[in-house]
Amino acid sequence: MEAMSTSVPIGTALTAGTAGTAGTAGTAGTAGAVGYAAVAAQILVVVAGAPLLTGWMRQVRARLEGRAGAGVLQPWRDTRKLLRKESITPVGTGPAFRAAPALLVATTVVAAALVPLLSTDTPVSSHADLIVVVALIALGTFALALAGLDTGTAFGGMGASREMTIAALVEPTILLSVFALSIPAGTTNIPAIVSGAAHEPARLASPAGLLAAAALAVAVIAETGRIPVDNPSTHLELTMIHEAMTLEYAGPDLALVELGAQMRLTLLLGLLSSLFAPWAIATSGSWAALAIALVAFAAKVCVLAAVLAAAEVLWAKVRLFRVPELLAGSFLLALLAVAASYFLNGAGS
Amino acid sequence: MNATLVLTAPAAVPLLVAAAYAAAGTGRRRLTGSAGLVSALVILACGALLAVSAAASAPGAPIRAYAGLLRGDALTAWMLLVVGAVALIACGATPAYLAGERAAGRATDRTVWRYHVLVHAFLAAMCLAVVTGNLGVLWVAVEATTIVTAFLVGHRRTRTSVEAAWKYVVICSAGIALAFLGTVLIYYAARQAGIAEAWALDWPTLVAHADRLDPAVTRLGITLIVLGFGTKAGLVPLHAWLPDAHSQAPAPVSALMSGVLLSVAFAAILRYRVIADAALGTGFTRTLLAGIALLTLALAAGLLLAQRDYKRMLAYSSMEHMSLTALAAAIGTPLALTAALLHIAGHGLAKSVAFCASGRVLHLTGTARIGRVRGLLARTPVSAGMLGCAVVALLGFPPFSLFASELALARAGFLAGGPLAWATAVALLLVLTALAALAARTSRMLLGPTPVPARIPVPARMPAPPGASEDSEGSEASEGSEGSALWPLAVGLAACTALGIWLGPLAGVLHAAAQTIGGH
Amino acid sequence: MSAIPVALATATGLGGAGALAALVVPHRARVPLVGALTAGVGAAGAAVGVTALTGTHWSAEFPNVLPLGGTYLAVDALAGWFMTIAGAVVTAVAVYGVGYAAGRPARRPAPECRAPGPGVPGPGVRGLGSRGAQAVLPLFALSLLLVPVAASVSTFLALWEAMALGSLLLVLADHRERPAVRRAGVWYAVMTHLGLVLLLTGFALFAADAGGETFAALRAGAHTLSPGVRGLVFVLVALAFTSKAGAVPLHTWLPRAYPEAPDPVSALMSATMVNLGVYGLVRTGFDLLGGGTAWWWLGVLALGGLSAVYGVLQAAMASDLKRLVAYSSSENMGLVLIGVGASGLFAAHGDRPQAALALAAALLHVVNHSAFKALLFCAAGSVVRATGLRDLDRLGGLRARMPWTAGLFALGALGAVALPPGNGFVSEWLLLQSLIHGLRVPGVAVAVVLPLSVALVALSAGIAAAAFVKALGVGFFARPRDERAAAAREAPPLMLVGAGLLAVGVVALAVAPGLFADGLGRAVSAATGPTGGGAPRGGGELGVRLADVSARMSPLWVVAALTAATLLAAGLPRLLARRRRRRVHARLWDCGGGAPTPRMAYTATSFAEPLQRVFDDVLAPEQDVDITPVRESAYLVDRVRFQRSVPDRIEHRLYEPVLRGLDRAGRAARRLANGSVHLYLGYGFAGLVVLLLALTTGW
Amino acid sequence: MTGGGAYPQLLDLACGAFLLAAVVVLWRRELTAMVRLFAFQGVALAAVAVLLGAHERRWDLVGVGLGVGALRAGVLPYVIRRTPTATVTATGSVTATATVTATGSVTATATGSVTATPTVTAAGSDASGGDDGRHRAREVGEAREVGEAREVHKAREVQEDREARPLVNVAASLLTAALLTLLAYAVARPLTELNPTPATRALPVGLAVVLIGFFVLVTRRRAPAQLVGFLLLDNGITAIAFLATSGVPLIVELGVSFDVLLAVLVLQTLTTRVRAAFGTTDIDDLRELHD
Repeated sequence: MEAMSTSVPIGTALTAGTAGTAGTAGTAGTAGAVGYAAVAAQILVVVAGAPLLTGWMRQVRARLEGRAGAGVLQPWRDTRKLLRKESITPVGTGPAFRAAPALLVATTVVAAALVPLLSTDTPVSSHADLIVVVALIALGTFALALAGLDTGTAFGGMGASREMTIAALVEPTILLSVFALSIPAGTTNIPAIVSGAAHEPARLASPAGLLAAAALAVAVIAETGRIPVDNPSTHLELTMIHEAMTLEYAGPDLALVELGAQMRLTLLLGLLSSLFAPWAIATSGSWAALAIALVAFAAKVCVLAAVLAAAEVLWAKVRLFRVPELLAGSFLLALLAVAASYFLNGAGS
Repeated sequence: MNATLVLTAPAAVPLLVAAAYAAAGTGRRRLTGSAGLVSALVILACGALLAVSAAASAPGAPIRAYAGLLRGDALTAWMLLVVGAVALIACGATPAYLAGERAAGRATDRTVWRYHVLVHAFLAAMCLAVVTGNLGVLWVAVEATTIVTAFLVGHRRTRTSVEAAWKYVVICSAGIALAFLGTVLIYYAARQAGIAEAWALDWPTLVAHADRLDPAVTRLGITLIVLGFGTKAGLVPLHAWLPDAHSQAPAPVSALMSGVLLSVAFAAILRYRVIADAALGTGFTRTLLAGIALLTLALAAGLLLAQRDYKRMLAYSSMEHMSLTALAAAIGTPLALTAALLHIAGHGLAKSVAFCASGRVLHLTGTARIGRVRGLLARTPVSAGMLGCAVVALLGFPPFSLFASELALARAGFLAGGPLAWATAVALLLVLTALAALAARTSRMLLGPTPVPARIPVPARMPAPPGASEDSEGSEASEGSEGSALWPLAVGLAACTALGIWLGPLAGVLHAAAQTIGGH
Repeated sequence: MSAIPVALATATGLGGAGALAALVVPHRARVPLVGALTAGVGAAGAAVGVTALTGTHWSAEFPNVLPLGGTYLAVDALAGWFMTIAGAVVTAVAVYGVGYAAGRPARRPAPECRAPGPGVPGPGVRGLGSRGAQAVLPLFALSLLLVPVAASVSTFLALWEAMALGSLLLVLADHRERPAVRRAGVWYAVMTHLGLVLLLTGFALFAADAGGETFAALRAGAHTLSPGVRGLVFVLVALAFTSKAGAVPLHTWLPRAYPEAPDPVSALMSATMVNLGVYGLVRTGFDLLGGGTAWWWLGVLALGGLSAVYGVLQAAMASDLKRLVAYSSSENMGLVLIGVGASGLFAAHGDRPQAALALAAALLHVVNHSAFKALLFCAAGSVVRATGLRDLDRLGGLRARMPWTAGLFALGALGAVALPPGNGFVSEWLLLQSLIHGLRVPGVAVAVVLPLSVALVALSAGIAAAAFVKALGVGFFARPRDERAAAAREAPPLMLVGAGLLAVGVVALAVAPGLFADGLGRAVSAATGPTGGGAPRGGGELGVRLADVSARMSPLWVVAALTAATLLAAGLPRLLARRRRRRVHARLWDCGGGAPTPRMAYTATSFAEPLQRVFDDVLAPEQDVDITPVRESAYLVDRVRFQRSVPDRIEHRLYEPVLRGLDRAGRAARRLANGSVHLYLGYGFAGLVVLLLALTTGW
Repeated sequence: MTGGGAYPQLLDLACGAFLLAAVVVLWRRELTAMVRLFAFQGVALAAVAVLLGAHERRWDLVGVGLGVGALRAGVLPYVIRRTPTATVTATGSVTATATVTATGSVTATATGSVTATPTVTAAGSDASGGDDGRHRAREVGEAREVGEAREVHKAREVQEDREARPLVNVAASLLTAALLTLLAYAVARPLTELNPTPATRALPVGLAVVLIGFFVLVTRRRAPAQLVGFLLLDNGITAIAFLATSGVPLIVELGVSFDVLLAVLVLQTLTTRVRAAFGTTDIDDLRELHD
């Protein structure tokens, strides 16, 4: 069953840290210029595409709700406007407050570089560990929560508190999903998982794959702060979570925070699509494959986003203290996924 | 080396010192307290000489005097060393204690005179019990300790001390009478086994011919002896005198009683155990001693739990340690017996330090109630530190020797296997309970901020203004005058530590002593 | 070969000299001198450890030292691993301790603040700087280093108890400042002795059946034990060791002792002493008992998982800074135990390479935990020393007044939350890898336990993030909530240097864990034996080979990428912005109600409230609402008092009944000594009659 | 006396008297009677020893027997019987008491009733006899504080030589004694079997006296009564020593006797001290030391 059977001493796994620097090619080998281009494209498509995706979702929602909508480009316009404004530092905030937006964006960018959104054959694919990606995303949450507390206002603390609670509860689901996904692949390396799934589509249709997909979908919703966990468009203190943390941001900082949130959404939807719909992702270093992958990526993510937007129209936000129930459900799904993957896919193989 | 002299001196010299005190009277020519050190030093010296000879010669060749009436083997040497060391601590702490009693108006020239006479007579009786080879004389000596100490326990003539003395004498006399009955029965068995009258109470003879003793009679005799000497050793069922007497006796006497009287009595049991094991096999004494040890331990632990008086607390801790020694004797392997002897020494040293220090605490605070003593370490860092160290030693922490002996005891217990392993496990749990109680109570006394000077003000110390720095240096300096009173305690703790790390030349005599009573 | 004994002798000599110096040297010179000597002890110990990690073995015996037992010493790579950690931490903390105990605190709290009360600790300066505490400190450091060297039951237990005693005395150093210290000390003494009883029972049973008490004899005789005895030995020993490691259910000493100990002592205890619990477990379970059956390790795993989640939940609830950090030790040791348990489980199923990987993860987490935990306690200690406060609800705003300390704490917190680029992430990643890939080990138990373990690790990591966001965000960020916090001043340089040394270690572990791989490999193979037996590439330098695991993680790469991306993200908007302006300061959003005061800020308690509600059933908080109506009408409320506490539930349920029972027993036992001579003599009479009856009935 | 047939019967007679004395001690409550019985038992003991010595023609044993008899029938009863007040004067601590004694108890009671109410209560309750010991102790404690204690003590002397309220009633004690004797017979069987002679056949008697003595020691409230119990115990042991082995070696016997004498003296002195401190020799009042 194992896709890879190379024997790696743990010492090597650790020493890779000293030897491997950003530029060195990993084990995947053949990545040339196309590989670098793929990484750049991944980053670019996430950074540039994120506002568009948000715009697209808003547009879908607007249409479903019978409104005209502001257009797909509106988030871009907002971002541009905010970036041009002056930087404002609220009194009494410190370095954490100022550094958090950049860190949020940075974690997402690094994650975007790692996740095989377009290609599994990139210079960094050997570093693309699923746990690292999850942790990077959590790091962004961590930074933002600290920033929320740094303001010293009730809103900031409230948002941070709620956000960290949800983040803590999401964590088991995500890692169990990772576990479920890594069982057939024998690794937590995302490119390996993705290419394995692409070569063997039966994995995805298995109960394990479906359960893991469902679990991860809930986790993604929670991580990105979408309905029913959080409502990104509310500023009502009783309900807001993410927005409460970022209430004090203005100008370019706010632009970064919003961009970061949009990028996370894009990235996570992309990750979902890569994991569960790995078709058309470039597995070799050809320009054509990369182009196809780009188009396919856009299509997959747009479909997912549309589904999400549609769901948001139909659902209501649940109460904060009902969220754990939702997450417990997703945890159960993930656990079932692991069990299914172990018992159905040949125990002890 | 003159065997007679070495064997006679430990009992005779303290007796002479007692006589000298008695003769000197209470007048101007009275002897100072430090003259008491002579007894202790002589006992120590004789113990050392005996140890040298015991280590040099084979275990079977002890020295004798007066036709075997006095007899010195390695066990004698070890016990003499313990008695001497504890006596040194107690006698060293005596002058300061008596000065404190005088200052508190509880002692007069006459009581001091009587105190000295009786203490040295007490030492003489204990030494006699240790050096004699005749079991009858052993009994006489142990009974003599009761008589001599009766007035030491009741020296204060208050209601409580008279009560303690009465209980002490009545219970101990009854118990020791049982031991005499046991002795008589052993004598009977020996005579019937064909041992001549002159040798029928001679320990080595009995050991040599133990297999000829009638088992049924010996069993009855040994039971009575364990009950009887167990009384003096603080073992159930006739243990109840112990906390009362220890709490009412003067601190140095408590130290002597707890530190060595108990173990001298227990050494008698150890000697009889050899005979019993040879006559009856190991099962009988093993069951008897283990049962008594566990009951004593449970009782001590239970009564420590809700203890309110710190001298009684120390007394129950003595019971706890004696029961451990008894358990070691029940196990009876060479390792266990060595552990028992080391435990006797370690407990003697630590407990005497604890009692002497508690005497200082009593002088300082004027109460023996645990609940009324607070912040001792802040008030008198050195004295309280000594008490704390002694209690830590009693709790069985390294580097004190009690740790080594308890460790060896546990190992030996589990090595023995079967019911003894269970007994050891139960004992360890009970020791834990006792530790919890002791630790909680001692810490309550020692730790915490300096209390507001209550009834008895600490001399030369003004209550510090709030917030002002109150460095421990200051209080340490104010205690400088205590230094002379504290050296015995420091010596005791140092000895206990040294025994816990390295036995040095004592290793030989300790192992030889264990071999002496190891029998098989 | 001769380096180890020389260094050991040096450490011992320095330790003794330190104790002696503390007793004789006057106050002014005492603290620096003792600190220097203690640092020397640590350095020498670390030297021994490093030498051992290069593959050198050494052993010696001194049969006459320690009566009736003898002293047997041996150093191998496993011992070396723990000695290195302990030595390094001791060195750094000794430097920190000099700054801590020397001189006066930056600001002495007002007298009324010194009034005894749990939340208002005084400065620990008098305690740790005193003669007694200074004398114990080097000896305690020495015992920490020597415990792994012990090679016989007696030696081990003696050093183990010496360490316990040393830590106990140091915990009590501040007893004059706070009454809670005494209670903590008693708890600690009892719990540690309970551990000793368990250890003693276990080891003595083991030694009795194995026919010798040196570790060599135990190792040789382990296979002669019956499975039942082996299991019993393991259970007893494991309970004791996990107690020392701060794992539930015998953890109660930990959250009491750590907060009350002087801060350098907390650092030493949490960063080195708890490790020795893990050391003991690994040494006994793997080395001496030679593995064992699956249920042993399932038990360890369960304890680990429980500790991890329970510990971190309590940490998240704590509003006392040091208590929070202390409970985090419980959590991290739980993670380590998960690793150890998984390793044993794999080994029991015969998969040695997998076992080695899990053990490597556990050991790596041990060192990571030591580094960041010592750093956290040092930083927390600086805060406590500067403000006299431990209550997070009163702290705040320290990043402006104590920037270095805040930075150091942040670094430690980053390690503790197991997020990249912190050092904790490296080992947790390895741990997760070992668990995830452990599923190929056959067995239904494995299949059930591993996913749950992964979930528990994840949950604990998530809650740890919340806990440390709270500690950092509430304690150091925002604005001061108390005047003492507002008047804090930066810690003295020596304290910063000491903590800085630890920070260097944290960073090194975070970016270049590969530096430690060689030693780790040797330590692991010292524990599990030559692991390469079944693996294709056995006999290599590491001795550990893993098939099928192709996951990789390069911390350095992650750090570099993150740094670059952050710089880009921070810089690009500036370039993009058309008009470059200086930052403008503005008031906080106040809902139009005037400037928000520090009292409006979210407190630690309120921060933890959602989590507490989620885990209501586990934590069982106690609430007390007290409404006082106005006298005239029952409907008009005059005063509302609301009180909530989150007690340690295990303590509530497990310990209090025992304590109550003991108390009752004690009271009942008093009746046995009611003063009546008749009763006393009656005991004797009854005893005599019973024994005589027993004799006549043929016993 | 030396006749082969008469010897066992005489021995049995002496032993019977020996046991009888112990049982009667259980029965009688008056201290003087107890002491008298104890003396009688001493004589019986001496008779046993002398009989044994004569039988075995060991004149040293006869001498020892006579000495033991002198001690137990003469010296010890004398010591016990000596009025406690005299002892008090002798030790010189409570001289005041002695002077009051001369005036007699009636005077003392009168003084008490005039001076302070607590004294009256205490004295009154004493006269009625047999109220709760603890209660009395408390009263006495108060009286002492008033400074009138010694008078009260004197008033109580009327009651001092009786066991006012037995801890175990007479019937029960006698029954117990019977059971103890049975136990003694059972326990002593191996002793007799080891060397069946007329002497050893009487061993159970000695053992029974030991047990009865212990029982007396346990159950008697008055200090002198306890002392008698202890001496009974000791007599029993000595009897066993004679019967089983014709006495222990002389040096031991001397030591033992000396010790016993000293013990009795100590207990006697302590009795007076108890009386001085507590105003009674009721041991039940000695309950201040407890946990």
